[in-house]
Amino acid sequence: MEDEYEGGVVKKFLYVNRRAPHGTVYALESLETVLIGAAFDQDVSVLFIDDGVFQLKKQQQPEGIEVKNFSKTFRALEMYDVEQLFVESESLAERGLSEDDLLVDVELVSRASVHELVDQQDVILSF
Amino acid sequence: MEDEYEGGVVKKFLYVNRRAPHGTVYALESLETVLIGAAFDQDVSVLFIDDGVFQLKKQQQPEGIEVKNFSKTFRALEMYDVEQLFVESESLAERGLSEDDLLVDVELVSRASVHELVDQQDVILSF
Amino acid sequence: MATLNIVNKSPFEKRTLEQCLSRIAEGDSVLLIEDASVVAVTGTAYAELLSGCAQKLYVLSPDLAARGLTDKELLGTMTAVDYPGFVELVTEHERVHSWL
Amino acid sequence: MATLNIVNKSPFEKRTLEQCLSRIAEGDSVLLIEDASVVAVTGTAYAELLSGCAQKLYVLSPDLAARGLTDKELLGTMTAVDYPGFVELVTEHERVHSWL
Amino acid sequence: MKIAVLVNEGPYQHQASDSAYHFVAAALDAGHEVSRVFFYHDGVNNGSRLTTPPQDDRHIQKRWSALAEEKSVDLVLCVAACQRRGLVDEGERERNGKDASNIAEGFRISGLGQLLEAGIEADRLVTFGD
Amino acid sequence: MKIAVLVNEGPYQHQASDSAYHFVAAALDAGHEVSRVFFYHDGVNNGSRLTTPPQDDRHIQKRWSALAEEKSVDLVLCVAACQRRGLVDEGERERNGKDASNIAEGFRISGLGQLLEAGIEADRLVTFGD
Repeated sequence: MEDEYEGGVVKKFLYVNRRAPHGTVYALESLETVLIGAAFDQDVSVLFIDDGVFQLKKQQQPEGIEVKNFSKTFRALEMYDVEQLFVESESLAERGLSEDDLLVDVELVSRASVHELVDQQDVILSF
Repeated sequence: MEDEYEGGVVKKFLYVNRRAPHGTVYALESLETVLIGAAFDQDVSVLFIDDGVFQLKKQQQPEGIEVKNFSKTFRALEMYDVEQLFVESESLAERGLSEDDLLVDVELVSRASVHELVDQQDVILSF
Repeated sequence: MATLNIVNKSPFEKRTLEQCLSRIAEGDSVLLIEDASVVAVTGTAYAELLSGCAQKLYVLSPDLAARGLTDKELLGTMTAVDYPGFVELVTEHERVHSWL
Repeated sequence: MATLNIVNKSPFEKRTLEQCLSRIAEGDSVLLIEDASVVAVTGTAYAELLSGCAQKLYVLSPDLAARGLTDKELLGTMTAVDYPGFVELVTEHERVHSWL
Repeated sequence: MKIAVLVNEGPYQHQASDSAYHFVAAALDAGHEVSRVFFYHDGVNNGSRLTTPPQDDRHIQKRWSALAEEKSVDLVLCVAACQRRGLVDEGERERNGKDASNIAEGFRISGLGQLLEAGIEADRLVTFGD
Repeated sequence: MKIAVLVNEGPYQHQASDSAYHFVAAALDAGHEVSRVFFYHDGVNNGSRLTTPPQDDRHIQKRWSALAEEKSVDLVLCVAACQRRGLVDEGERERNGKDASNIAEGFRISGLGQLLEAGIEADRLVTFGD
């Protein structure tokens, strides 16, 4: 298995998602990296800010543009032991969204506290 | 000569430049298209708005990032009968620039009048 | 002499939408596609700006649906079109200006 | 625990710079590279925002020079670095956050 | 009506290439002539026959090639952009001394003049990019 | 110090790939170890040997390949991104039944695990993109 890691080091990884899904490939690739990263037994958090919150929006129907509805995969993250999904409240509010609009349970964080999450990390992956 | 056009039709072409040079390839490619387009004997105007005004900034020194200083080519546009260079005043002012900062003589236009220029065109090429 | 202006980026990410609106003619139209579609609905920080526009506003509905938003939530000033409608808009206007 | 935040887009084009500044810690640093370098100088619409920052601000000077701007016009709160200086910033901070 | 299309981005990274395809397909369905699709900048990457997208994903290059074959749409890749990005047909392969080509069926490589000609001859030019 | 670099954009279109190169060169000059450069998304387009940029322009692929040869920098292209964009080595050519390969000297194709491993093993990860 090329995608496993036996080094024994555990680092804190933060995935930062700032873009709407489908307009660019980054949302899809971020999810892909999180899933593959699960085999590495690292301490993973995923943060959704700015247009990244649209990635978690319920009822995405991308059939009309002929792309995969990968948003359902967010529901599977729990099985991969990725349970730390953070969403910024202000980003939701600016877009007219609330927690009820999201596909999965998340932890809400305020804009002012985002840096506290970042300060704990070893590696930041931007998508 | 593949790059000549014998159809006899003359259309009004507007090139719209909205990005700073060097961060992306668009500024270079816009200039390239204008130069090649000169052989087609069309009625060409070039508009610089938003960060596009930086394309005309004097004293660009891109040697440190190992890219060509194509800004000098703007001075050659006159020889190609491309004399209608329009720059939006507000875009200059927001960036702390004035006409003296520019490599070539241009015609200043106001933001409110940009649409008058656009309204005259047949084809708009965005860079 | 009207122009069809196309904006494809979310105004939360890029300033393109405002940069477009500040320069176009009153009789022009604006079509929101791709990530720009996210502000076609009510309740966003751009609802007021878009509700006060003199121009005709359109959104590409397959792009809206892809992002989990529906035609039912559209701003009162916004008309949803599908790809055939997009083609019609192109033919009905004198020229197309893509704000990239 | 400080973070080096890198911004590479002009705030006239994308909102990244403000989105970064609204979320980072006081002890953090921000490095402007590529098209973001255009606001490192005096006289722009972003001079006030950047002059009032608690964070340490840096600009990559080869990117500044490429755009016809010079170190002499820098904002008082801005420090110019070359590529070796960029590398030093990376090593001196705990982590790097590229705001893409 | 005669419509020309300009595509500035490659496949999969940005939606631009998808949007352009769906627009072209709809224009053809409505009975319009799509006189040319010009691929510029990273847009030339649409024309590589070496892509193998996941089986459950759309095959962007094949979709374009099918339009060329079935609807005779002229798919033109900008030669200078191809040279910078490594899109090569047999002629370019020989001229530049390369050991392989990678251009797909239905695409051809030509100069920027083809974009200007398309702008002159078509009734509308629609651009898709980033 | 051990530094890993992530490149998300292809050559010439965006400055990201140039910035990454100059950063890596400066880090090596300063005596740091650049353990890996991982090319993701359109970044994989940096690894095509079929590019022929104008003679007075920088040759981005050759610059990277020289770093691999002279400084032993590990240049890794993401396999899934390569498949979507048509970057092919001999193994991928056979596996996917393609008739040509186009990967340049000094680059290798591997999985996303190589990015995560780089993040774990390096002291810093620096990302360049759009």
